[in-house]
This record gives sequence, C-alpha cells and structure tokens, in this order.
Amino acid sequence: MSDIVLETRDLVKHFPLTRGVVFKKQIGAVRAVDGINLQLRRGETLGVVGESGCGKSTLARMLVGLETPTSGDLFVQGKNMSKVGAAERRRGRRNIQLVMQDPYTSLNPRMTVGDIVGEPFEVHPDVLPKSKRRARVQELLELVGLNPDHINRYPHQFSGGQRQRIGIARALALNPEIILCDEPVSALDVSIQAQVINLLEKLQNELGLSYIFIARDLSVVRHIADRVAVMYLGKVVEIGTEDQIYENPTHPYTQALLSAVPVPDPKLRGLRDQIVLTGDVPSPANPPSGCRFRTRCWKAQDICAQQEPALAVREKSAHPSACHFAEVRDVVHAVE
Amino acid sequence: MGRYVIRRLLQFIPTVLGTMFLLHYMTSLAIQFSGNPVRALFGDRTPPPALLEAVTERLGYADPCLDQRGNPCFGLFFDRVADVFLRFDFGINLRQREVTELVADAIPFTLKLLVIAMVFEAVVGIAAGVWAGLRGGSFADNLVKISTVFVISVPIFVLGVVVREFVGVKFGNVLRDQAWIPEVISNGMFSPGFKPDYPFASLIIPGMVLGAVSLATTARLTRTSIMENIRADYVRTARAKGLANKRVIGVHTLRNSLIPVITFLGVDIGAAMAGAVVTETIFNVPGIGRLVTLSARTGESSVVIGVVTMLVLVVLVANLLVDILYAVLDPRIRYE
Amino acid sequence: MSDLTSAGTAIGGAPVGAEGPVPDAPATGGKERSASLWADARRQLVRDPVFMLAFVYVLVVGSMAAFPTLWTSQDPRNCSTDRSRLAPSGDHPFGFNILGCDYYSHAIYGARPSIVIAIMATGAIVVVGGALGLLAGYYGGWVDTIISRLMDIFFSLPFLLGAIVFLTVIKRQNILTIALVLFLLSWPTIARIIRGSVISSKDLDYVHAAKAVGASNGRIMWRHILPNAIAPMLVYATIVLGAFVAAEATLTFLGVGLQPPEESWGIMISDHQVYFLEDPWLLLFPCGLLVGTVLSFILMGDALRDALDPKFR
Amino acid sequence: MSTDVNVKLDALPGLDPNAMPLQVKDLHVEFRTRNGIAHAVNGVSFDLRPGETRAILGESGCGKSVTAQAIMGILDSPPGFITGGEILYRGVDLLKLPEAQRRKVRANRIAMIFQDALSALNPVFTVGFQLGELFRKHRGMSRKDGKARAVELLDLVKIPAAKQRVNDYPHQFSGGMRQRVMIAMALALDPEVLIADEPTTALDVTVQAQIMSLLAELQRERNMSLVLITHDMGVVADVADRISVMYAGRVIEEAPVDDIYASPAHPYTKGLLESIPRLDLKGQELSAIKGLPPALTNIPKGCAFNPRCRYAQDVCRQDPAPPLYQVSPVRTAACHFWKEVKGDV
Amino acid sequence: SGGGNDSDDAAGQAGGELRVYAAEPAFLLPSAGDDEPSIYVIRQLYRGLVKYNAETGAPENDLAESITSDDQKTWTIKIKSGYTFDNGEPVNADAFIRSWNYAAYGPNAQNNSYFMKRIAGIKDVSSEDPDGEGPKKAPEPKAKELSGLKKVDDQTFTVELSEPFSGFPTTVGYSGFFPMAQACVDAADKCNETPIGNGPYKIEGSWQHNVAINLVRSDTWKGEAGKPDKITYRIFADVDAGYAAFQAGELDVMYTLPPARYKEAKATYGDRLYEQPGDNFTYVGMPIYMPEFKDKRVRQALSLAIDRQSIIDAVFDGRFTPATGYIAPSFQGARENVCTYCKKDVEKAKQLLQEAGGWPAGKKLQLWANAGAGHDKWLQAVGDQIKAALGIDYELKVNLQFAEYLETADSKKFTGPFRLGWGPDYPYLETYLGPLYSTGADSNNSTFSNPEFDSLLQQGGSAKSIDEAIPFYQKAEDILVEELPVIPMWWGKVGAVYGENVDKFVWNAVSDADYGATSLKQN
Ligand SMILES: Nc1ncnc2c1ncn2[C@@H]1O[C@H](COP(=O)(O)OP(=O)(O)OP(=O)(O)O)[C@@H](O)[C@H]1O
Ligand SMILES: Nc1ncnc2c1ncn2[C@@H]1O[C@H](COP(=O)(O)OP(=O)(O)OP(=O)(O)O)[C@@H](O)[C@H]1O
Ligand SMILES: [Mg+2]
Ligand SMILES: [Mg+2]
Repeated sequence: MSDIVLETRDLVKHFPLTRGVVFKKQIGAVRAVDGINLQLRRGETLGVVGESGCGKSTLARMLVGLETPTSGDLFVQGKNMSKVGAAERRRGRRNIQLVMQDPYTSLNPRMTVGDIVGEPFEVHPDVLPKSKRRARVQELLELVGLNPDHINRYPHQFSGGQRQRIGIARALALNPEIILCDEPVSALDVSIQAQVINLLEKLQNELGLSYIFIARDLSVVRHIADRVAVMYLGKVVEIGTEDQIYENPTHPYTQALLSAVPVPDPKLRGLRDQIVLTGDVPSPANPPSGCRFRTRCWKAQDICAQQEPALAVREKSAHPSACHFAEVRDVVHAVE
Repeated sequence: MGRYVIRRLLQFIPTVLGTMFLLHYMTSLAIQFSGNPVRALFGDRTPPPALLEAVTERLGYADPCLDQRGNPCFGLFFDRVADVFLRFDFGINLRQREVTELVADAIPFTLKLLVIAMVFEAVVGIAAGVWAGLRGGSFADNLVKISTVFVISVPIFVLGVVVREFVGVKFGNVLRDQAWIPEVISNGMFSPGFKPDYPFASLIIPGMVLGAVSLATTARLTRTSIMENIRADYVRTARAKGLANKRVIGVHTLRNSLIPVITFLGVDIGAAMAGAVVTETIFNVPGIGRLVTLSARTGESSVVIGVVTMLVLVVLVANLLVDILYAVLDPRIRYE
Repeated sequence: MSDLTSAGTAIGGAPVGAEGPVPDAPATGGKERSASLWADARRQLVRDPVFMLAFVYVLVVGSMAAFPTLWTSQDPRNCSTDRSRLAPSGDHPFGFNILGCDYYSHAIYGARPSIVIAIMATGAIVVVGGALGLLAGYYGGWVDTIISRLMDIFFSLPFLLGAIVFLTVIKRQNILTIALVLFLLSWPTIARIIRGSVISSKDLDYVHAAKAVGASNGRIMWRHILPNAIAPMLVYATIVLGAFVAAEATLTFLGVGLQPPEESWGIMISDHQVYFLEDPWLLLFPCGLLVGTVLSFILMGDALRDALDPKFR
Repeated sequence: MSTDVNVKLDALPGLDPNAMPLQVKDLHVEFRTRNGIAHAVNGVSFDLRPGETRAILGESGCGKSVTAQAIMGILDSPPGFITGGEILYRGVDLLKLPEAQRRKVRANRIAMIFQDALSALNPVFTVGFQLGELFRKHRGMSRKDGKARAVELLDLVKIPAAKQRVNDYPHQFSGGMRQRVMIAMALALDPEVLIADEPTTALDVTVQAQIMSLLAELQRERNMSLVLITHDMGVVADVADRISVMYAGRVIEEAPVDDIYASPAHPYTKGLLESIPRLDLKGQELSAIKGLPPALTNIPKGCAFNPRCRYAQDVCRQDPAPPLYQVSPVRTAACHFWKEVKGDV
Repeated sequence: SGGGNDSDDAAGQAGGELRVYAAEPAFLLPSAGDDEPSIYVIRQLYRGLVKYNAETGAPENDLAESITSDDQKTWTIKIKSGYTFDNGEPVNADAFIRSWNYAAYGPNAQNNSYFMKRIAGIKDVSSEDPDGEGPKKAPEPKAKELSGLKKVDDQTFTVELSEPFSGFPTTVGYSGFFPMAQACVDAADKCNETPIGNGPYKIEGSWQHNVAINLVRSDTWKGEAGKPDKITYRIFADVDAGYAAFQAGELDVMYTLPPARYKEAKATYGDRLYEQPGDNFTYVGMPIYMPEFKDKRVRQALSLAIDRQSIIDAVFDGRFTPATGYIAPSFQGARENVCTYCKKDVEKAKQLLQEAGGWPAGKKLQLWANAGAGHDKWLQAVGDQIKAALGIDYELKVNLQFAEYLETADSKKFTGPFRLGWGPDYPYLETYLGPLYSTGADSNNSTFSNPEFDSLLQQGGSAKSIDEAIPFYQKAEDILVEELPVIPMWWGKVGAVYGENVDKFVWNAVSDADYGATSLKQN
C-alpha cells in the first residue's frame, strides 16, 4: 500500500555489554529496542509515549539512520533500507528528518542560522544549486516564523522556542515526507510549547507531512497525534488511535500512565482513580521474563512470567494491546 | 577494579617497549652519526686504536649495525630488551659501572626531593588555592592569581640560582653566625645545596624550588575547582542542611574539588622528575636527573635507556595509582 | 536553565515576538552587532585591561622578533672585548655583555629565536596534536588505541629529560630542532585535550543532527566538532606558547639549547646568570623581557579562557 | 521522631509560636553580574499557614528558585544580594538573625528539596553519611546512631532494603529514589516548613505520581507547611491550597487554587492555562502567549508582561507597575484590567 | 711557589678534617684514573716511585731507592723496602711489574695504558682489530706481559724502553705508574670502589659516588705522614654549586673557581685566594692540511690579530695567563716571550696577510669548538677580533659534542681553526712538544710536519740528562713559534681558595692539590 510511508518490521537494537581485558567478549546486551512493528501513513501523526529509558530515542535514531538496527527491517515508501544500494539509501534517508529534543544542544553554537539550515544542501549538493540556497534558507526561516534577515545570527541569540523553529527549518530543508520529533517541546516552557506545537500542526497541514511524535507529556501527544503507540522497555505494549488509547486503554501500563498524569483542574482532585505504580522500570539489560511489565503490574499472574503476550487485538480490547488480560478500565473520566 | 588495573598494566607493555625503542633508536642514530662516545673518554690524547677498541668492545658499542647510518639495530634492541626484562641487566656506563647500581645510588635522592616537592606543592598549593577560591575576585584571590602566574613565568633555573645564592649562602651565613639556631636549620636546611651530613634537611629548600613551579598550577587548579564546586547544588544542599561553613567547605566542597587537583599531582610527578634535572644541577643533588643529563651528554646510551625506561615505569605506575585514588575519591568512577 | 539571560541579552534585552518575523533588534548604532561567541569574546577581551596590557606587550615583543631594525640600528654582532660588561648608559641602555656587544640590540635580536621556536612548536602541536587527538577521539577503536599508546610513549617521557636526551642525540641544536623536540614532547597534551573534548562533543545533539542530515565524517569533524574543541586548545596553546619561551631558556641553561653565535634570551640569561651578583642588569634585562613575555601569554590564555567560557558570562 | 525538639531554637528572640510558620514580605533579590544587575526577585510576598500547601507557579527563570534560596539563606552571595524585604519565621525576621542562629533554623525548622536530586546530593559521600550528618551535627548523635536514623528515614520514604542501600552512593540510585532520598533528608529534623523546588520536574509521570503522593502523605502526617515550586499546572491543581503566580520576579496573582483555575484575573495566568493542550480543544490551534519572558536585567517599564499582553494599554507601559488589586477578599492580581480579564472566559 | 700561608711552621699542624671540593672521579684505580678529580684522590691513597717537589716540581725519589740508566733506554729501579699495601701485601718489584702489566694489557682497557707506550713490548700486549670497525673482533694479544719489564730481585726491576728517553724518571711520578696490590688487580672493580692503597691515607667505607669520598690516615704508611686526620672530598657536578658550598663554609679548600667569580673571590678572600701559573695549555689549532692555512704568514697574521689578555679579562675574569710560548711557564726549560706573533699587532697582521696573498674573498673563517663547555664564548671573541683586525668574517662551528669533536680532530676534518687543550702527562717539557707536533704524532691534529723539529726531539730524548736535553727542546720550540702550527692562547692559572681554618695550604707545582700536605689550624 503506497499510503504507508514508513514501516518497521521487528526492529531491534541491542547495545552489547562487553567485558574482558584484551579480548572483549560480550556478556549481554542492553535491549534498548526489542522488536518493534510500526506503520506510518501519509499525512498522519503517530505519537510514541513511554517512560524514560524505554527506547524511544533509540527507535528514532534507527529510523533516521543514526543507529544501525541489530536486526529487523525498515521500509521507507516500500523500499527496504537495508537491502537497497547506498545511493538509494541516501535518497531514502532524505525523506525522514529529525527534530531533536533539546534546542539548546541540537544547534551548533559556532554556526550561523543560515549555515545550520543550509547544511543539508551542502551535504546533498544535488538538491539545489549553490546560487539558490540562500534564498531557500530564507524561505524556510520565514516558513517556520523566523525573520529571514536573521540568517547571519547565531543560535544563542535566539530563545528556546525560536531555536526549536530553527531545528524544524533544518528538518524541512530537504523536503522530507516524514518528520521525526523526539520530544520537541519537553525542554520548552509551557507558554512557548504551544507556539511550537501550533507551528508543527500548521506545517503538517501546509506540506502534507507525516510525523512520528515522541513525547513523555501525554497531553501534548494527545493533542497532536492521530494514533499513539505506548512503549515499555523496548517494546510497544499498546497501539491505537488517540481515542482508543486515551479513552479505552486496555493495557495496565497505559492505564497507570494515564492515571498518573496530573490534570490541571482542581475540581477533579481526589476524584481521579489514580494508579500509583510501585518500583522502578527494570533494567533493559535484564528485562523480566514473559511480560515485561509484570513486575509492576497489579494484574500479574503466573502466565505473565512464562509467556510473553503478543501485541494483538483481544477479546476485550478493540485495538492491539500486549497484555494477556487486556481490558478497558475507566480512568480519568469516570467522574466527568 | 582489579580488572582495570590488569588492563592498565597490560597497556604499559607497549608504552614501555615503545619508549625503549624510541630511546634505543635515538641513541643508536647518535652513535651512527656522530661516532663512538668512548672516544671522548680520552679527551685531548688520542688513544691507541687497540685501547679504544677494547673499551668499545667492553661497553657493548662494537655491534656492527652501529656503523650503518639509519639502521634501527633491531638485534641490539631485542638483546637489550631481553637483558632488561629477563636478566634485569641494564648494562654498564662508560666508567663500567652497572646502570642498576647507578640508579640505586641516585634514586633515593631524587625520591626524597620529589616527596618534599610534592608535599610542599600539595599542602601550600591547595591551601593557597582554597584561600583564593573562597574569596573569588577579591584581593586575596588576585594576590594568589598574580603571584602564581609570576612564579610560572620565571624559568626554574633562574629561581634556583637566586634561591641558592640568597637563601642558601647569604641568608644561611647570617643564620650560621647565630649560635642559638640549631645546626639542622643553619647548616642543614639553609645550606646552598645537598649535604651528606644532613641528607634530608638539606633537600628541603631544593625540594621547595622544585615544587614551586607546579605549586602555582596546583593553587590555580584548586582555586578554579573550588570556585566551580562552591556553586554546585550539593554544596547548596549542605548549606540548606544548616551545616557550619567550615564543614560545608572542608567536607562537602574540598573533597570534590581535590579530585582534579589529585589528577594533576599525579601527572606532575613526571614533570617534577624532569624539573629535577635543573634543581639537582643547581643544588648539587646526586639524583637521577643529573645522572641522565650527564649520561646523555657523554652519549652513554645504556644509561639513558635504562634510566629513562625506569622513570617511564615510575611515571606510569604513579599515574595508575592516581587513577585508582581517583576512583577511591570519586565513587562515580567505576571501572570494569 | 537560565535561558533568559542568553536569549534576552543577545538582542538588546528586548522581548522578541515569536509570532511571525521578529522585528530587528533596537541595536545600539542602528546596525546589528555581530554576536558570535568569538565576537562576544573579543568584545570582552578588549574591555579587559589585563588582557590588553599583555596583548600590547606581546605585540611589542612580536615586532622585535619580526622587525628588529625597527627597534635598534645597532649591530648586535659588533663586539669588542674592550667594552666587556660596561654598565648601561644613554647610548647603550642595556650596557654591554661580556663579549662587549651592545646588550640592547642583543636583546632585540634575541627575541626572534625565542619567539620563532615557541610559535613553530606551538603551531606544530596544534596542527599535529590537534589532528591526532581529533582522529583518536572521533573514530575510537583501533585508531584511538594506536594514537593513545603513541601519546603515552611521548607523554611518559619527563619533559626536560626527554628534551635533553633528544637534543644531545640530535646534536644539531638550532631553532628547527629545538622546536621539533618541544613539539615531540608536548603534542600528547594537546592531543589529549582535543581527544577529550571530541569524545564529549561527538555525542552532542548537534553532531547527531548533522549526521541525521547525512553529513560525512570529514564534514562533521571539520565543521562541527573541531570548531567547538578549538577554544580549550587555543587557551592551552597560548599558555604553552609562554611555556616554550621559558623552555628555550632552560634548555640553553642545561647546555642543550641554542648555541652561540645565535642570539636568544635563553643564551643571554644562561650566559650571564653567574654575574647576577656583580652585574645584575645582565641577568635582569633578558630575564625581564622573558618573564614579561611568558607572563603575557599566560595572562592572555587566562583571559581567553574566561572570555570563551559561557559559565563566566 | 517528632519528639526531637530543638530546645535552643525556642531561644530565638521574638519567637511567637502562634505566628505563621513563614511569611515573606516584599522580598527583593538582585544579581550583580558582568552584564548588569539582574533583578531576579522584585517584591515577592506570601504567607504560609500551618499545614497549608502554597504553590509558586511560573515559567523558567522568573525567580522561583531564587526566592526559595533567599528564604533558606543559601543564595550565592556574591553575586546574589537580598536588597529588601523580610522573611519571617514565626514572627522572627530571619534576615536579621546572626548566621549561627540562622543555621539552626535551616533543616530544623525550614527544609528544602531541590529540583535535580542527582546534583543536589554530594556524589562522593554515601547516602547514609549525608543523612546521618544531620543527626550528628544538629543532634549530636554518634556515627552509629546517625546511621540507624538514616536507615529509618530511608524506610520512611519507602526505599526498599534500606539497610543495605544506606551505604550506596547517590549515583547508584534511580532518579525517583534519589528524589526520595532528598525528601528524607529534608524531613530528617522534622521541620515545620518544607520548600520543594520543582521536586518532580525531572521525573517521569509515573514516578512523579509516586513522589507527590509520598509528599502528600508525609505532609499530612506531620501537619507540615509546604511551599511547592513548579511550573506544572497539573501538579498544582492536584495538591496546592493557594497559588502565587510569578512573572519576572514578581507575584502577579495570588489566590486559592480553585479560583485561579476557574477564573484567572491576570492575563499571564490566563495565557498559561489556555496554552495547555486540552481535550475539548483537540484539532484547534492552541492559544499561545506570544513573545518571550523579559530578561531580568532589562525588565520592561510598567507591567513586565505588557509586551506580550493582549489587554495592554498605555497605562501598562508606564511606571509604576500595577499594584496588587484585591480581586476578592482572598485573592489579589497585579493587573489594571483584572476585571476584564476575569470576565473574559 | 708552594705554601700560600705566611705561617713559618714549615711542618704545619697535624690533625683535623679537611673538607675539599671535588668533582666525581672517573676511576680510583691508578691504572685507569687519568683525569684530575681521580688523580687528586689517587695521590693520597697511593704512592709511586717518585714524587715532585712542591716548590720546584723536580722529581724526588719516594718509594724508589734509585732510578738509573746508562743509555736512557734500559732503566734499573731499586725500591725501598718495608712499604706495604693497606692489606699487608708488600710493595716490591712484583707490585710495580704487575701494575704496569695490568695497565698495559689491551683487553683490560685501562686508560693509562697510553702511558706505558714507551715500554718495550707494548705492541704485543694489545692487538689491533684486523678490519677496523668491521665485524671481526680483535684477536687475543700475543703476550700478556710487557717484555720490557724484568724483575731482578724482590726490590729491583729493570725497564727497557723502545727508544731512549731522558725524561723517564720524571714520568714515573705520574699516578698511572703507581703500584697496585695483587688483591686489587684480581678484583679490579671492587678495588675501584674500595681501593687498597699504599699511601698515607686509606678510604673510609667506600666511594660514595657523586656524594663524597672520605679518607683517613693509614696506619701502614711508613713515609712522611699526612697532616689532616681526615680528608673529605665533597663531590660536585657543578662548580657554581661547589663555590656556593664554599661560601657557606662547608668546604675548606676549593681548587678551582667558577670563571665568573674570580674577581669577586679575590675581593672577598684576599690572601686566601691562592694563585699560581698553571700548566694547562689552550690553543687554536691550524688545519695546515687546508690550502688557506698552508702559508705560515696567514697563521702568523691570525695570531697577531688576537688580544689574548682582553679576552681573558672579559670572558674569564682574568683567570688565565696569555701564552707567549709553547712550554708551560712553570716548567723547567720554559722561556718568557719566545713567541713574537703572540701579541696583538694589527698593522703587522694586515701586512703579513697581504704578503701571503690575502684571505679568499667572501670565504668565512670557520671556528671550531666542542659544544657545551663554554668555549664558544671566547672563540666568538677571537672571531670578533680577527674580523675587526683583518676583515675576515667568521662563523662558529660549536655544536659537536666532545666525542664527535674529537673524532673530527682525529680524522683531520676541521675546516678551520679549532680550539683544543693540552695538559702535561709528566712534568717534563717534552710533553708539550712530541705528542702535539712531531710528524704523525697521535695528537698532532694540525698535521704539522717538520723534519728538523723531529730530529731535535730525538736528540733531546737521548740526551744524557735533563739539563742536557733542554736546549734541544728549546730549539724545537723556536721552530714552533715561527711556524705556528697552532696559535697559543693561554695557560691555565691555578685559582684555589681556602677557608680561614686552613693553616698552611700546599699546592704542588706538578701534581697540583696536595691535600695530605695541607694543614688545618689546631686550637
Ligand atoms: N549507545 C548506547 N549504548 C548502550 N546503551 C544505550 C545506548 N543508547 C541508549 N542506551 C540504552 O538504551 C535504553 C533506551 O534508551 P533511549 O535513549 O532510547 O530511551 P528514551 O526512551 O529515549 O528515554 P528518554 O525519555 O530519557 O529520552 C536506555 O536504557 C539506555 O541506557
Ligand atoms: N548565581 C546566579 N548568578 C546570576 N544570576 C542568577 C544566579 N542564580 C539565578 N540567577 C538568575 O536569576 C533569575 C531567576 O532564576 P531562578 O533560578 O529563580 O529561576 P526559576 O524560576 O527557578 O527557573 P527554573 O524553572 O528554570 O528553575 C534567572 O534569570 C537567573 O538567570
Ligand atoms: Mg530520549
Ligand atoms: Mg528553579
């Protein structure tokens, strides 16, 4: 289906743990991403949420080619990136661009805005002749709401929100179809965050982009995403439309996650059914057997330790969920 | 930790062999290009060729490869390595004394000198650094800053000669005229150089001169480090705990601040050893530095290689010890 | 996150509208001030009296080295033992040295070898040490192992001892060989500095961003990593430049430095240090020039460090 | 634990047991930096009743942490200087106390939790040492007893296997546990006032929930007053009794929690609330506050918010800054047009 | 010369510890030590056949009863009886024969084998490498012992020289001819560290390298006893450091002074600065093998351009005596002002140079010296003066280390005037002539060759006595001052300082410092 612009099949990334004095031998691996299947449709926004360390960034880094997958395949517009030639791959990569989390560290402080936004053209000189680049960079700056005359300024002369716009302009330079946003607003103040989100939405409408939007802030994801994938310890535990996930979560982890989100409404205080998880996220180097969430799960049974639940549609869940006992539980809105 | 130490020890091997080869090649080239060092033993008198040959033979300079310019003399090198590591035989000098014996004679003096220098440097340097660091930007700070920079910029031999003449001779003579001053002070400490009667006291001033240069660096490093740490969050926490200022500085700031200082002191052992060349010459200390200088000048390759190799080992071991100390001081550093 | 200061002050403190194009900053003179880190640093340095003083001093010494005739019309080689050690006078402000040469012109001409050695050696360590450190830090693995071991070898040779051994072995003690030896023994330090800062900066987000765009290794090293590693290197280089000026003198004192009839401050100092009780000026003049130069470089390095360190902004 | 009463503290001159645990009056703090004077706090006032939770809300850099540090008396000085105001602990002006007595107030009476627990704990000492230190220095306990109390405290904040973990270093703990250690440290001497400076900003929501419920539980048990500094409107809604909203070093609105969420009286507060993504506004553009907060070295004339304010008129652009208008008997707002703002839903 | 103290008590007072400045000796074995620091110690530990009169330098029998010869070629030596080594071995004919054989035997590689070269059979106890520096090793020498040494009885032996040499009795006062005990020869390395001497002092402990050597009075010594009870040699690597120690009162005697402190020392110590003309010769050799230097007028011109005194004053604080001949002024047979070209005379220099056809235009005079010993400084002054007088620009070649420098000398590769020095091997004026200027001599680095000169030396060697020999040598010197194979620069000057507590300071005209004869004030 040509509607699917990006697809991953069993994408895995293990970081080897080595030990040894002269000859290093592998004694294990950090299973940062452990078999992920995702599909991204044209013009869609796929939100990815999960706790710190669950492998969101690693996934993003594999998608943009910063990290080679340990196994699994990545299809960009139907082409398997690990099977095609280098030139093809390069062209395929151009189609996916990245907006990073921290606007303070993701811009080279010694380069001007023009150089930063224009860098993709220098790396891929075939895209645009030299003479037209400057004009295009200014166009891009204007597109993301920055003054094109500021092309010669340095990043530190801009505020966080403006810097994030620079990052977005850079991502747009090569006319990609897919933009990967790895927590693009979590470093920004609330009042600025809204500006950036509005911009991203505007660009999507104007340019028909597809987004993968990674975030920890569930309300932001809800605002922007069409579909949401919930990750836990390197795996997707539940995936569905925004409504399915937020209104009818079926995986206990999703439920706990949602219930933990504070709601900016004092009237709901004490009325929310809050699930306070105990314990920490286990180490991805040594994940629990069977269901990875079982160590913190209140529903856990013996089977959870023995058998890993597949991400599938089950009896009581209308969308794929990786829980043996997937079922809807009303969380926040019970009292509305 | 043990593993780390083993790995570091294994790393010593290429370093030591590399250093030895470097020195071996340099000294071989020296002989190849500028002739048999034995000749200089006879000075103005041209020795009978037979005698020259006999001595050359005896000192191991007769290898024919030493006649071919540019020849790296691998054979000789491997013999030497075997001698050194298998038989602990470092060869003999031009006056036919064992290098091991030469070193054994010289090393106690250098060690004493180094200990004095390091203690002086550490104690005074850290004290001055703390004093200046706590009063950043004040008069005290500037005083320490300027005076330390000044000490760094005066060549050590000028400093040494001035100290010898003014402190050792002039001021010492004044002291020696006073009957009530104990001999150890007037004759021992304030002597213009090393004195066998006062093997320790007479090294104090030379040691201080040796330590003076790095004293400045130590003080500056401590100062910067203190100034950085005093702003650290955990120092703020310590204050918030209602601890007395003395404790906040002495316990919570100092230990963290000393970590880079200790590292520097470790590296500085090598530098101090080099500085000993000058100090030992000026203050007539029969130590290693002087030994190497004289041997290098007379072209005694076995001595140069032997002694410098041993010194390199000392420096490496010192650095290792410092790294271990570093790990002890800073539990965040976990090797393995 | 004290983003406020950096965001606000750079544009004159005026809040910037985020909706649509930002109006031009109400710059002081109508024209927008360039405000790269370097420009900021420069502005700060120009305002720092210590730095300016040191800088002027270095300029003076530099011009002595480059154009000695600007400073003196005397021939330093015009000597006569009849005038040996005559005290300073109007015509000869520094007096005469033991061979009866004009000491002032000596000091002027003596600046050149000292400065040239220091600059050549520093240049070499910056280029070679910098390049090796960059490669080691960036590629890691075997490249790093080999370069690191090589660094260890040179690093573990105590500086002066190593210099003595090399120079006595090389036997030709001229500007070139001394610079070479200073370079050989000091490049590991700068390589380590660079390696360290490369390792810490190669995982920075903006490097990843460039990689994600598809930038080549060469480009990443050259455009992204190096410029940001250059500040610590520059600071170190300034300080080491001063240290080399002093090292030349020390090597001469140890008898492995420059040889007469070359004129250098080191030779002047070590030749005359024995006279410092009788004719102290013979020692004081070259020593003063030397200490001044070393001091200036160190102070410049210090000021530079402060100016380039965002923490001190 | 609450039996440990520090007798000496009662000797504070002018101590009034019935006065409020904490009252800040017109606090001014400035930083004298190379780039000029940064007016980080420009007249902050609030009070705190026993057992009450007061939230201080505001964007990054608006002076929240500086206020907290000024109360604790741990401001970096220089460059920071308190240039005016009073900080009263049960009627005693802490700013006038000699350092030795002031020190006794810290941790004993007013304690603080920091935002970044990793950097706020000393990396080179074990957690047990850092906790035990409090008992040794303030209560004169032995090393052993101090350690025992440290274990109790770790138990209290629900750190599993406290007996073993007491000998671990901060970096060996996870983010949430570290924050719990911080809480334990703050509660060790049973203070009356706890200042929590963004205690959960660095944490995941699930961990945040753990920490906040732990804090709430402990606060309830001890009837402690809490100053909660944050910029998370959600967290505030969950726990605060009263809220002070800060902007550019000034409190611009002060009200009970329900009032603020129901009808903000300052355009900034209103803007903040509106910029939070909300379910009912899905698919619509978020309403953002335009522009940026001002630099504290160069605060605009008049109302500091005026360049970003859609209600701004000429009066707002002129000194003096709007005073705190009494919006209702229990709330104030520093806006000339608070009526319009409040009415505009 | 001699005592520098007015004390009339010629005997001096015995007792006390004399602390003296010393440099690290090379060896403490008589057969190996050939440098000043070594000899200064060896002479107190060991004694030989003759000693030199402190005042006149004339040889006097010490252990020898008599040294006689009819033909100056075969010498009969009778030894006084009753002397022993510290370990009890007797000092007899065997002791001398054994020691000299040990010194001469090639494979023993003793530096002083050089001094045995006049004794018959020297060629057979050393062997030459057949292929120079090639891979083959030198074969074992043909003989183990010198054929010229023959024992007559316990106290008598004969020495046969390869050629007649009237100065032989003088030469055996050199420490290289001192006897060594059998135990010493058997374990030479050990003996070097802990010498077994036969002299007035013996070592206390053993040699503390680079630190000190302590001598105490030996109870086996039968001759005239040394004055101090103890002699402590404090070893310094640097004269300046030593002088500082002297100034701080740590030393009683310092036999030399840092060049730059001479004036100061003179002012401070007055009478206690002991000065005496020395016998160390500094010269500038002429590479006669080069065409520019073939003409003696060029050499004369160069010599005339130099103002020696002015250089001595400027660079050495006046510590040397300008040379006006080729034989040390303190030596028997030396004459003053024999060298007419050794005074500055610019006019004459110019004229001579002109006569010789001038100096090749544009060619720089290359002046050679070895590195690191401070010679560059005065050589530069020499160059300056030549340049000023004759307009010849110069260039210094001063970066060869000593070994390489000497090899350059040996292989005659100097491309211009070169500095070298010469110290006498024995107190006999021949030592300044034969080794340096006779055709093909080892140290004749100028390649000077003059048949008349050679034959005069020959005649001097076979003269019946020293007095008869001297005129021949003086005639030979006359040839040198005209030909100038080397330009004489100056003679060293003894400049020793001693402390207030020194009663009588003794300096031997030949063997220099005599610490055993120096006495301390006793109260
Ligand atoms: N280069 C690496 N080597 C080893 N482990 C790694 C590496 N990069 C990431 N990891 C590990 O992989 C896991 C997933 O990391 P990742 O950065 O993808 O998490 P994340 O979900 O993005 O977290 P966050 O929300 O904190 O950004 C973590 O446990 C991390 O420690
Ligand atoms: N030590 C200091 N030196 C100079 N300026 C400082 C210092 N500490 C704080 N400031 C300034 O004071 C202002 C207020 O800082 P503060 O830390 O109180 O902000 P905040 O409201 O806590 O923000 P955040 O939410 O980011 O923690 C900032 O502009 C900051 O730059
Ligand atoms: Mg991430
Ligand atoms: Mg804060």
